[in-house]
Order: sequence, then C-alpha cells, then structure tokens
Amino acid sequence: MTVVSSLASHIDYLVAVSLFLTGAWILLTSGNLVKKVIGLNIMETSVFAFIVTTGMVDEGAPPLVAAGLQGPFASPLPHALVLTGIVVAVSVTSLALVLILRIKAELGSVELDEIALAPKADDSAGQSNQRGSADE
Amino acid sequence: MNKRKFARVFTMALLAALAAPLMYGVLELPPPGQADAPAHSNVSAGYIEHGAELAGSENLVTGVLLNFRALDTFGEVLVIFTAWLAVSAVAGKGSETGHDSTPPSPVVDYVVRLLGPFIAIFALFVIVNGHVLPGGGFQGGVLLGAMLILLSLALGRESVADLVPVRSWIWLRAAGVLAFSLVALLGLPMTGYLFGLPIEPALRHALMIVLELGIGIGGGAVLAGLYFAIAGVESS
Amino acid sequence: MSEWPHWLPLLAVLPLLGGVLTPLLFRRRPVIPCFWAVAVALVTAAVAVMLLLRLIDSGDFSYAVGGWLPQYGIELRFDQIGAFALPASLLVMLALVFSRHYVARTVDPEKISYYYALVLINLGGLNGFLVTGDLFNLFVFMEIFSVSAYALVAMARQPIAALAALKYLLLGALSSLLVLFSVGVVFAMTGTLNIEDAAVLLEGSSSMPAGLALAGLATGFAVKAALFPVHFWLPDAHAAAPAPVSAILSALVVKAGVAGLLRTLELFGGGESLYLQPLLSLMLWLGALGTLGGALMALVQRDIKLMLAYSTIANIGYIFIGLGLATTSAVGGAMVHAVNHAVMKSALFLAAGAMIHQTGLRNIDDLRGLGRRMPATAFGMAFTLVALSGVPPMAGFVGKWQIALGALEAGQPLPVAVLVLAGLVVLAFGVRMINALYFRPPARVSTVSSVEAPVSMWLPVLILAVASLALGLAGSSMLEFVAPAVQAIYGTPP
Amino acid sequence: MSPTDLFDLVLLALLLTCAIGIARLKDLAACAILFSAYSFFLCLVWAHRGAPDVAMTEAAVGAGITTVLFLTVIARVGRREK
Repeated sequence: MTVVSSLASHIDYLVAVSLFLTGAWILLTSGNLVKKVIGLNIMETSVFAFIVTTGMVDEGAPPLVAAGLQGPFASPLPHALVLTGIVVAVSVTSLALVLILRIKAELGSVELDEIALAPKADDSAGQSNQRGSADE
Repeated sequence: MNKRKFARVFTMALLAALAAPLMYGVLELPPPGQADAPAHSNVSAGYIEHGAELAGSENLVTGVLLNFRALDTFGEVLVIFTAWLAVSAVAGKGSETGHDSTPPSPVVDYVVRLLGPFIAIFALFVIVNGHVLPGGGFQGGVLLGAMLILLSLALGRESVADLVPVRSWIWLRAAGVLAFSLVALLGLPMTGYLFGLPIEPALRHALMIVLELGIGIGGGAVLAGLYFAIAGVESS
Repeated sequence: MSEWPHWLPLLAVLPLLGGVLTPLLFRRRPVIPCFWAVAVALVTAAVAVMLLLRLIDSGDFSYAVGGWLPQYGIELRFDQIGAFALPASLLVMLALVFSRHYVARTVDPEKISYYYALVLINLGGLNGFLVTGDLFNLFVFMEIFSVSAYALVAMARQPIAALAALKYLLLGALSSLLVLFSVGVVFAMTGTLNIEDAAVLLEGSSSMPAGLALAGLATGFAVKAALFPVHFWLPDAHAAAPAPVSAILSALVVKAGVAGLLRTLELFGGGESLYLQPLLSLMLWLGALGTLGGALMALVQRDIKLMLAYSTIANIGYIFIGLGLATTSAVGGAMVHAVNHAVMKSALFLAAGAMIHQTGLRNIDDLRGLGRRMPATAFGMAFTLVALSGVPPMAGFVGKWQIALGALEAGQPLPVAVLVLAGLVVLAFGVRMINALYFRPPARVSTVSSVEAPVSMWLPVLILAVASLALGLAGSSMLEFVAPAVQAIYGTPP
Repeated sequence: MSPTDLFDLVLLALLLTCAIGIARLKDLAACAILFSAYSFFLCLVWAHRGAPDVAMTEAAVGAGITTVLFLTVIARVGRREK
C-alpha cells in the first residue's frame, strides 16, 4: 500500500487526530478560561469523531435492521459509546462554566495572568479571622 | 512578554512531538470503512446478526444501550444527574445576579411560541420511537432540553422555571436514574440478573418505553436545569 | 449468604442510588442526610465484606450484567483490586461521620443534602471502577467519581476553591479523554471492549497502535493518580477542599488512578510487548522523583493541609516505585501500601480538619500547644504521623519494607536510597508537627481558648489511628492476600 | 473521487478551518458561534456516513445547548480574550 493511498484511506483518523491537537493547542496556550473550555470541547468532539469512524463501513447502512436496508451495516457499538460520551462532555462543560462564573464573581477576572496577580486571597483570609467561623 | 512567547513555543514543540507517534500509530490501524476489520467482525457482527430479536429493538444502537450494555447507560444517566447536582451545589453568589437583558423582539417571541409545541412533539416522538427509528432516550432528552432552553430564552427564564414546582423539578431530573433502578431491580426476579430485560416481547417493549421516557424526560430536565443555573435563575 | 451472586452489581448501584435519593428525600433537612449517608456507606461496606468472604474461599468470580455473554454484555469481575472497595467504603463512612459538624459550618445550609449525595455518588463510582471488567464501563465510572470529586472540591466557600476545582477539572477531563481515545484504539484493533478478551486478542502485541493505547491509558491514569510530572493539580485541590473531601481525595480517588493503571498492565502485561519495559522503568523513575519532590515540598510547607497534600504525592511516588520494579514483593508492597496510606492519610486530614474547624487557623506555627487543648485529636494526629514515617510495627512500615526488598531483588539499589531518604524527611516533618503540638507554648489566642472538637470529629480520627497500628500488625496476611493479583497482572514477573 | 468522497472531504476541511479559526480568533462570541458551526459540520459528516443517532445528538448538544451555555457565560464574563 503506497504511502499516499494509506494516507488517503485513513483521512478520517488523521483529521480526528489533528482536531485533537488543535483543541490541545487552544486548551494549553489560551489565557482565557472560557477559551480553554472551548478547546476542551473541540478535543472531546475529535475523540468522538475518531470512535465513530472506527465503526464506519463503506456504503454502510445505519445500524437499523429495518426491512428497507441491506448491505453492510455500520457497527452499533461505537455509536452507543459516543452517545454516552457526548452527554458526559455536556456535563463536564456546564460544571466548568459554573466554576468560571464563580471565579469571575470572587476573583474578579477569567484571565489566568490577571488572577495570578491577585493577592493570594487564601493567606489573608487565614490570618485575619480568629475565633468563630472557620475560614475553611 | 517573552515568558508567554516561550510558553507558546514550548507547547508547539510538545504538540509537534506528540503529533508524530499519534499520526503514525493511527495510520497503522485498519483503514476505516473496511467491512472485515476487527471492529466489525467481532462483537458488532454478533449484534448485527441477532441483535434485533435478542434485544427487541430494530434500532441496534438502542438495543445496545438499553439491553446489552445497560450498566453503561445507567452510569450515563447518573453522570447527567450528578452534573446537575454538582452545578447547583457549586453555583455561588456570582450566578444569582441573572439579569434579563433586552426583552426578545416580537418576531423571536412569536416564532418561539409557534415552534415550541412542535419541537416538544418531535422530541417525544424521538423518545418513544427509539427502537424502530434512529433516536431514543438521549436524543429525545437533548431535544427536550434544547426546547426548554429556547422557550426560556424567548419567554423569560423565570416563567419556564416556574412551569413546574421546585420540588418536582428534582424528581423529574432523577427520572432517568429512578426508571433504570426500577427496571434493574425488576430484572432480578424476571430474568435472574440485575439490569436484565424479560424475554416476552410485550413486557420487554413496555419496560424499554419506560426506560426511554425516563432517560428522555430526565435528560431534558437536567439540561434545562444546567442552563437555569448558568443563566442565574433561582429555581431549584 | 455470601454465595448470593447479586452482591457484585449492588456494590456500585447501592451507593449511587442512595446518593441520588438523598436530595430527593431530604432536600431541606440539615441532619437526616448525614445519618442516611452513613447508613448507605455501612450497607455498602457490608456488601463488600460479603464479596471479600466469597473471594477468600473461592477466588476471583465475575457477574454478567443483564445476563448476556461477557463479550456482548458488560462483565463485572471481583478480584484483589476489587477488594479495595471494602476499605474505601469504611473510610467514606468515617469521613461522613466526621462531616456531621464540619459541613454544618463550611457549606450553605440548603446545599448540605447535595454534599452528602455527591460523597455517596463518588463512593459508588469508585466501587464500580474497581470491579468492572469492561473498558468503556471503566471510563463511565471514572467520569462519575471525577465529576463528583470536582464538585466536592468546589463546595468549600473559599475563593481559591473554585479556581483549584477548575484546574482539577481541566486536567481530569484531559486524562479522561486520553483514556477514551485509547479505548477507541483498543476497540479498533480487537473489536471488543472486555478487558480479558482484549488482553487475549492483543497478547502483548508490539504494534504502534498497541503502544499508543498503552501510552494513552498509562498517561491518563497517571494524571488521575497524581504521579510526579502531572501532579500539580493535587496540592491546590486538597488544600482548598473541605477536610473530609481532602481525606476522600487523598485516600481513595487518587488510588483509583493506581487501580486503573493495574488494569492497563493487565490488558498489556501478559505478553512480552516491547513497550512494557520502558513504561515500567519510566514509572520507577517518575515515582522516585515524585517521592523525593513530594517529601521535600511537604517539609517546607507552612499550611498543614498543603503539607499533607505533598506527603500524598510522596506516597504515590512510593507506590509507583513498587509497581515500576515489577517484582512480586515490590508490587505486593505497593498494593498494601495503597491501603495503608489511605487509612493513615485520611486520619491525618480529618485531624487537621478538626483543628482548623476549632481554631480557624491553618498555619503549623499557629497550631502550637494544641496538644493540651485538643488531646484526642492531637494524639490521633501524632500517632498516625509516627505510623506514616514507617516505624516498624505500624502500617507505614509494611509497604515500604516490601518495596525496598523488591528493589534489592530486582538489583536496583537506588530506589532503596530514595525510600530511606524520603522516610527520613517524612519523619522530620512528623517530628516537627508533634513538637509544635505538644512541646511548644500556644502562640495564638484562639489556640489558648480552643476546646476539643465534638465527638463525631475526634472519634473517626482515633479509630483510623488504631487501624494504622492494626494494619501494621496484619501486614503479612495482607501481603499473602494480594499475591495472586500480582501473579495475574504481571504474568510471570519479568 | 466519487461525489460522496468529495462531500466528506469538503466537510472535513470545513471542520479543520473552524477549529483553526477558533484557535486564532480573540473575540469569544465569534469563537462560540464558530464552535456551533464546527459541531454542525461534524453532525453532517456523521449523518452522511451512516450514524444518524449520533448526528442528531451532536447537532442538538453541540450546535444547540453547548453554544447557548457558552454565549450566556460570555455575556456575563466579557467578550474579548486578552
């Protein structure tokens, strides 16, 4: 199998991997927390694209054993996995966004370099209050 | 500034170093689309041949989700409920100052009121016909959630949140987990295995509908709840 | 009674269902959720005892969920790794008893039922993760205990908690993605998701995709286990989280990463994959660096919870040294140390939590002279600190001694030096803490006026302190119990 | 190169451009909308390649709910990325 034809036949896998790396680039280099979560979502959808591609068949009918459809069927297992994965992705994203809202409200900014400059809120809270409500 | 520049260059180098083995490794996999690849000839071949009558659903994906790998879907429904639980446990003061910015234009308002019921019907159709057509609990639930968010965007968040009293919002959100637990425990006397669906087609069909409705309504209520928490609605 | 097959799926389903029902049944009540959660954790521990009895007299056993053949349905397998569910359930139960008063002050009243629900769901996810024999099911249970752990860290009202939770979330999601990608690669290569079947089909193949899957799974679980280079999410998360949550994180959630790595070795370990040897030596050296780095960082910390968090990183380093050496006694020692460290570290975090709860202070120098004011808690902490530093009859010694023996067996003297050095450093910060508690005059007005924590707080600390001695004495029987697992995972040790 | 392959290639190219666009853009609202387009193209790829269930869910979740969540948070947190 010449290199070009193996590249051509694996194009779906290659695109999924390059999307994974693009998402990783966004997650790692952007200073804005919301942008990081968008990058995380791109990585997640790229892994789902990879898993669905493993279950694909050329001219494959969807995994529906209805009367009208024949021919090779796409494998139903990856579809079930990705359905579960998509819903996990939404859950993690919404938790991340609520945390971002709380960070914005309590630390004032969602830019990592701005938050880092803010005084270490933890130490000051530790020293200031004595008895009574534990800061913890 | 060069600290940021150095970090970018370092990340670029790291990702480039990661890209080579990833791409090469993926190229060694059997090419997608080949019918005789292991992905199709092993377990999936068994699902395709006699999955339909064994699981009682022509849509094999729903058969896999509700019957063959029921524990996965139970875990999944639980992740959804945990996400809502986590979001409402963590939502701090910041998200309470939800302000309804500009009221939507009459066009949006009218279109959403017109579309709302049809989306709801379509979502229920997708939920209930999960074992015949592409669709099922998750797809319908997500559509239901999207509709509730659309309505709250147009008609104002409080009105949709007050659609259902607070106490029952939680029971709605736990519908998926409760439906699954019921079917799992029922599976014990009927099939001798937890999460087992009975063999008789009629009873199995009924239980699958119960599961689909639970997942769909539970998923939709949770997704709406996630939006309410982020948009700052003090509903739950 | 212990022959009843359905205990295995209930081990995971019971706490999960109990957790979901908590906000449904007791949403506005501040006290009942705690009793309900402790009851559910107790029942789970009883189920785990049943499973353990069956494992001891008839060896590994599995359960086909839904009655399907293993490759079509999901298969749950109970083996020595699954037996970790018993200490896990007991530790969560003690942490829940501790939370009774602690949470009443640190969490908003109407969210108390959410707290107990998240702890139970975390326990359910952990138990499911330990017993499942299916790769994708492993990912789903990992997500369950991860999402609940992110939320529990963020429930503390400190502003730092939200940022620490978000860092933990982003890194945790990244590691879950690596695991999911590897599950996809294994499925593309073998067509099945069952760990045993995939291990047979892969039989230690050295093809590039097999290497990719092994690297993805190993990295993903290393991040969850906070191994050296990818550990930086742990100190902030542990320091910001409420004390019982820090105890659960350090004792259990981090050990799930180690259990996941053992499952990965099971998947690839059997044959002679070319990638196995470099992975094992990488684990060995990263573990050694983690041990040294963690111990030294723990020594310089002023905040008591940060000190304990870095000590967790050091102990995880021990465990990875043991796993990396891959000799029977080293791996056995690592698995036993995982359990012993869980008991000791949760005792220390709960004791620290009780002290912070009573005095509002976190700095070690501020907690001077608490020995007289809070006798039970201070004694529990001091006793467990001695156990942690590896003094012979106690729990900390068993694992470290076995790993050192394994290192000599494998002809690697350097890990022994690392173990001894780290042991001395741990002894140093232990002595410093005991010195501060007992032999230094109180420095802050709140330590002078502080009074002993409520019973529900110091009793779990004392129980765990006594357990850290009991486990030390029972060391040899635990090592025999673990031996078959080492044989199964590593095949004939290389 | 049969027409269906061309259709897939165009969609995959669009996916990559959307991802790179999100990486380069500083305006977060534009990133969110590009992410919505990205999800929709992914849904098209799957619908065309025999995976209707997953396509339906990805469209409703990716293009629908996740984008609305992003836009709501961006409205409260600020559009520009420093």
